[in-house]
Amino acid sequence: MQKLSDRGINLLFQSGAILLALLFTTIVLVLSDAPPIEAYRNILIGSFSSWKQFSDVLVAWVPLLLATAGLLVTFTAGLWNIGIEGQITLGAIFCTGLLRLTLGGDVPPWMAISLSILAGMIGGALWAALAGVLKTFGGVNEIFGGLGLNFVATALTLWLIFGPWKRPGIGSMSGTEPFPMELWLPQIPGLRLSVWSILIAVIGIAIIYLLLQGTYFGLKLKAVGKNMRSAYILGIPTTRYMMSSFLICGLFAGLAGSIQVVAVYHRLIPSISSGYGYLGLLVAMLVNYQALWSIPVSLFFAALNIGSIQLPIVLKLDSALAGVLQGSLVLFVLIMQGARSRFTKRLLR
Amino acid sequence: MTGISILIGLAGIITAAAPIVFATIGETITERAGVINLSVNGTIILTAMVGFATAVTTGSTLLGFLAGMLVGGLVSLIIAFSSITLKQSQVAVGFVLALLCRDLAYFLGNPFMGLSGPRLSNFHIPLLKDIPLLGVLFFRQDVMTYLSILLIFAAWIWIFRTRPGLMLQGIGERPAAAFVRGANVNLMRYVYTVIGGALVGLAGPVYSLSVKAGWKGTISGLDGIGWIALAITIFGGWNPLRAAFGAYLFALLQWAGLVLQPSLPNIPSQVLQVAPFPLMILALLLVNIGNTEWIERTLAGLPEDVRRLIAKILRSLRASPPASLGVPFEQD
Amino acid sequence: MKKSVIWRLLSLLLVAVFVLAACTPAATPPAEETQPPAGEEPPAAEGLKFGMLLVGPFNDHGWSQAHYEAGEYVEEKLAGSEMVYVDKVNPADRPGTTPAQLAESVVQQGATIVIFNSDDMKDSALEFAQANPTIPVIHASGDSSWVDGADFKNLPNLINIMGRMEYGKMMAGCAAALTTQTGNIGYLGPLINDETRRLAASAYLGARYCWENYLDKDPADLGFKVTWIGFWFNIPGVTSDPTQVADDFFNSNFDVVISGIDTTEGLVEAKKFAAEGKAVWAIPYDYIGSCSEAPEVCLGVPYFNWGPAYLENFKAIQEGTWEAHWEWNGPDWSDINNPDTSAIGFVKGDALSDEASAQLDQFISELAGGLNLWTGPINLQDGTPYLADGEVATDQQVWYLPQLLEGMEGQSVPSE
Amino acid sequence: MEVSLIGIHKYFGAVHANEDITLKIPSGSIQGILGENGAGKSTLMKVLSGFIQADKGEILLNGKQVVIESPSDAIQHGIGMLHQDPLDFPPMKVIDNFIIGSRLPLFPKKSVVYREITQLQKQFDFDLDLEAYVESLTVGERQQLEILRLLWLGASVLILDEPTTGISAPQKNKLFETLRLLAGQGKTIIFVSHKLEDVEQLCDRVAVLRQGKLVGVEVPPYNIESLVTLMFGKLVNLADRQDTCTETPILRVEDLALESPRLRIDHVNLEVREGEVIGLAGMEGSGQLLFLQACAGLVRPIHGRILINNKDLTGKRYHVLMKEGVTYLPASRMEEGLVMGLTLNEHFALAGENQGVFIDRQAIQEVTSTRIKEFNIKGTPRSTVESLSGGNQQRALLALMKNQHSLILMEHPTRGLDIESSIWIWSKLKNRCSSGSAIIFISSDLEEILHYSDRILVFFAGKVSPPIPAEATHVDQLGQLIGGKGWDKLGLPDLQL
Repeated sequence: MQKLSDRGINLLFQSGAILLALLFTTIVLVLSDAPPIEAYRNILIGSFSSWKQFSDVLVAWVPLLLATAGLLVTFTAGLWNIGIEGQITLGAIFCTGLLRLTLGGDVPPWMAISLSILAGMIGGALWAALAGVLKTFGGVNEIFGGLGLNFVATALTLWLIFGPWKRPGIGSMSGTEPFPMELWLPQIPGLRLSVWSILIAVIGIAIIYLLLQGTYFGLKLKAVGKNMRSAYILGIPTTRYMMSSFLICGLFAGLAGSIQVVAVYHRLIPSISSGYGYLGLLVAMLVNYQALWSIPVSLFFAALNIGSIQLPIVLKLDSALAGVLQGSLVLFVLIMQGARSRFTKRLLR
Repeated sequence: MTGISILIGLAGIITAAAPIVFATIGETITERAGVINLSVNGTIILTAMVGFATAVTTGSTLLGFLAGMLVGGLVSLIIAFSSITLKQSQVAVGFVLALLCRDLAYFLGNPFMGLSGPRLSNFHIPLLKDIPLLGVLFFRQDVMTYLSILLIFAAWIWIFRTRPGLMLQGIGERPAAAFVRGANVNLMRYVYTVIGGALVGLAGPVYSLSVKAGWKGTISGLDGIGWIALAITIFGGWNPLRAAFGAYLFALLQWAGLVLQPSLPNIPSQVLQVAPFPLMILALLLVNIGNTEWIERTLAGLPEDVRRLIAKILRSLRASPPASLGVPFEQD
Repeated sequence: MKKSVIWRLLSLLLVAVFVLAACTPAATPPAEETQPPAGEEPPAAEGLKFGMLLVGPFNDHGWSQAHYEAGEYVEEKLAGSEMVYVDKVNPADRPGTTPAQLAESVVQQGATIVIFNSDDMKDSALEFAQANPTIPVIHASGDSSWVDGADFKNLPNLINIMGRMEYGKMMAGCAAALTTQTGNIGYLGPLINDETRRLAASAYLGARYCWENYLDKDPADLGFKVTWIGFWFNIPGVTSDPTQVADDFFNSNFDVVISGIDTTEGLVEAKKFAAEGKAVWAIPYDYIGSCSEAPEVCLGVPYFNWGPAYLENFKAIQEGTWEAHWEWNGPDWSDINNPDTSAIGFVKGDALSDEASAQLDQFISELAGGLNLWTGPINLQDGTPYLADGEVATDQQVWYLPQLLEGMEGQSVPSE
Repeated sequence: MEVSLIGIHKYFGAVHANEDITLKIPSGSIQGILGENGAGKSTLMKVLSGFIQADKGEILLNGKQVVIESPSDAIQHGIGMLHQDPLDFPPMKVIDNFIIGSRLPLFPKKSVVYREITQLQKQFDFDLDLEAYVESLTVGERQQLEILRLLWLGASVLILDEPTTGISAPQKNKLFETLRLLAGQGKTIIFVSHKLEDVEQLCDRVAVLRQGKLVGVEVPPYNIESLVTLMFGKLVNLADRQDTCTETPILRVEDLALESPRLRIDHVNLEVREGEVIGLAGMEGSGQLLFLQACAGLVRPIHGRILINNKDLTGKRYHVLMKEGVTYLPASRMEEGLVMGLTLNEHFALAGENQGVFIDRQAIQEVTSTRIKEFNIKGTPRSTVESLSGGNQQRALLALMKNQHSLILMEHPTRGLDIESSIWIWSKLKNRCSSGSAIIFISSDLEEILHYSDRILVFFAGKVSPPIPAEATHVDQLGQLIGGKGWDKLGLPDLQL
């Protein structure tokens, strides 16, 4: 009985959080003289009304899920890897770099693509390793080290696009010269979606799920995240584990960046990371660091991003609304979590 | 460049850094009380919009600044409530707010895009403005810049020279000891979080009504400044003077980047613009590395004199955060 | 374990809430049923829906707003026409989307023509045009449909439209030269590429001409400095701050700033300096209404007027006479500010003196009379001769200008 | 001031921490409060000092009922409390510690504070440097600081919670002298302790608490046996000494030198044999922890060698030493021993040997269940460690030790445990010794050290005594050495050199 009512209370608070987030967003909409129901309806239509649109949601979902998957590892190790944006960017840079090398050579396309994805993963991991070294050997908080590295990564992208990798004749925000079709991850005809990238995402999250749930590595990482000193005394090489978590997250971030290059933009563009790193942090927080739940939640977030495009088209509204909804959802879930534990504590007394 | 134009350029740095000064001092005060407000980036964008919108609607810059402080205070109140009362992670809540406030600003700020609004004009302080060098540098600025300079010293005096300021240090350092000495720790944390948040909230209107006058939505050139301000707070070692130095150094590097552009034709401008970040990381590295275990171990293996010398250097660089930063206080 | 049950229920609830929201106005049938899928022949409607993809906010008082208002112009002039637009079409503001994908969205809303308004959308415009051969695609800026261009892509349904802003910039340069008291003009540049180089160079040519011919001064005494911020607008920590750049110009003896970027910092800062009693001026860019933020220091604005070109193309499309071509439209020299005929224009600002105004008019009429400032001798910044004495630049030579010109200060080429 | 507590009740969840306690403390006297850990002493004192509020009951000062809602209320009423771990601000200056919480104006005049404190110092013959940073003071000095501060704020009732832990014998004498002086001036002193000798030496009256209840009040001359019976409900006897020492050396420390920011130790030599127990005595911060951590590889020596099983492991890290059979059991269980949020199952999985890639949950469950039984832990394999009581946490920590350890390093193995738990734990440890393990442990309880060690190292301000056989010494000598007296009689290593 106790358990059941516990769940009931939990459910009550969680649905309360969602309702509050909806209420908040609705108020924001009303404040700007917009019809709330219409707005929500259009977001839904924009993401789920046709297979084509849903495939666009999936295109956005893949890198978001990969970023989230990586972040679950660093979160487990108690690290706030805010530098993931830069890690995605470096992944894209390395991926682009390798693809450029294969241009005009005799490398078969499948090999070029695989190699470039691998290179991207390495690039992401290297950038994460930098944040990791700063954290574990330099004592620099990963939030600040990561933020700084994000800026450096952005600058690096711009420099490459306007400098060494500029398109013949011009240098512009549109990025580097697009790669020929052979170097794209094969797409489903008529859609921008690639079965391969879906496969990569699903395998990726499955690996993370297994890693965190079933292995000694995952358990040790959890111990490091919860209490580094105790973990060390229990015999876990904490430095190595923290570095590993950075590296794994970097691999996944780099993978997300590679997907952005080989499956979405087919070139390096200035904001290649598309904010997926920050959004992934929100998803990871919302799912309370449980790998499997990040699948539907990241899908929902991707749908909000894609569906909100309808807002300017149909209702002349700014699509920043999607961000408002995403942010308020996480905020209210956090607040309600706190409210719930306060509430149950009071009940106990 | 002539001497006078360098001087004027430097004066411009003091203006350009003013909003960052407000934000870092605000954050320093909040963190001194043991609370991290990670929402700075979103708060600055939101308050820049709100401040501008208010000023445009009412025609009063003063109201614009007050509106910014109000919104900044409200945002930090959410952080205070969820972290102090509800015991949720400050970092998580702050980060969410950083994103939420930014999008909220873009969504709600649409009607005010590109409007021509009031702007704070410079106010030359009579007599003082004619002091050679200093006059140009310090006394031909606008009111908010003067306030930003005053705030640096006021914050420093408050934290290090007044009784409540010492208590503030205590609250962030060892809340239990502060409690025994009569402090209502959680109330004080609320107060300082909101005061700090209001100061951060002032940074927004200082941009939109003075330094980067106007509101242009996503192209206002504000996204990112809050993260920079946060990094400067850490760089400043929770000391207003050092934090202000960081803010000025940052603005100086930005300025140097564009002044040097013609003389360094082979260095892309992005590289110069990004220079402050590696520098900041380096600075963070220097202040923190003395606290790491491997340095202690390595030092132990070195000959006596070398060891003492390095240890001394590292100690002089070290800046330790308030011991209870981010740790909730529970009175049993 | 307990947690996951909660989350399962929670997500169910989420879905329920959204389905509810979706179903509430059940009277409206889902949108896609009424719309033809992309690629198919649109139904014969008397009106015409055109899609517009704007790189920036539609109300940015700059480049994007100029396009947006051109769309409104078409709506007004072409009976039954309707614009469907998406603004902020850039990966930073719309993560995870490509302009091609957004173009599909506007087509889904019924648009039968799509306008891509930025150079940055080049690849997407090509991709979209290729994938949707029955939809006419207009790409504002770019050279893909220029048969004699360096980057010709032979696509039957894609055209590029660009205004000959070189003239606008020359007028801006001239107004600046006629006004400057210090003889130093600052040019606030975005990033360095062919387009931005030729525009900055045109401004310089205009300035030098008026300086030399109307003021009888030595071109060597004219200072013209370009400072690039590194992007079309300010991104903290990545680009230089245009506010700082403008301030720096005004502080170091430059009294006129010509803007080449999307935002109006040059003007805004001039207003501030003027309020302190300094004699400074600024010239914004892109949008006819740009002076409104600070008319008292505005010498005028060279602007794009996209409306007539759009209108003409739409009409041709409706009549079925439209085919691929390349447009680089100059001003209507009989009236450069005629909203129905002139592709670019220059409106004078309140701050332009009567004398300068008269001289500027004279300059404009000289241009109208055939004066071509892109005539040799012109040397590149490093001294290499570009145009021999009397040699007139071809369109290609202007379009693909490799460096700034001799006499201009500032970076020419992004480093390799 | 006369303090009366009437019918005090305090609950923590289901625990009845104070049950109907009524106690009257006359003005100008030193009242002892005696009891085992967990008897409810601290709770009662926290109620009196405003740290927490009683659920029921009244507090009377000089016969007038008062409501004390916070520590600052308490000090307003003249009640000040000295906490076991002085609640001060280590990174700040002594003078600032006085100013914080005072009623001085916004901009305090430091000269005034100086004058007043200096005067007060003279009265008690204290000598604190007001410009020094608190972190550079000894625990005794920090107590002095707190006493001065409370008196300066006008306290007329002083509560001292276990003040003799971690201070030297002379410091203790000095403290007692001060307390008697204060009582003589009419102040009321409440002295909380679980040490019989302290109470016996100092207090005018003693109230004994057991399991939340006041079980008796005694006056001098005290009958120690009856006090012990009151405290524990029965007489407790320690187990007999066991000698498990062999001749095979495990650890050899040669001419070791260690350094921390505040301390330096030189020329430590020690050889530990299988089955041997070495006790490290000294007041907190005298270098014993540094030494223990160096033996564990947690701190790198600046000179000398550490050999384990005849292997030179100088400068190697803890994890390397662990492989050689060294284990380290820290004092703060939840901070550096166990992982909050993880279950016992997960702990045993982490500590277990033969780990593959995937966790075999079944096998782990079995191991955990066995260990839970073996170590008498009150909890299930799925219990999180923070849900266990302190004693059970300590047992769990011991249960996590692998079987074939040759060297066990421990900080305060029985701190915070009741006598019976301590005895049980030591019997387990002694079993390990008979199977060949050696133990080095730190304790502030001299009786524990004397009773269980074979040899003892005494630390005083970085000085280290040669190993003293436990039979050859006694509490008094150890107490003196800890306080820095009698070292000349030992023949110190640096004198030998």
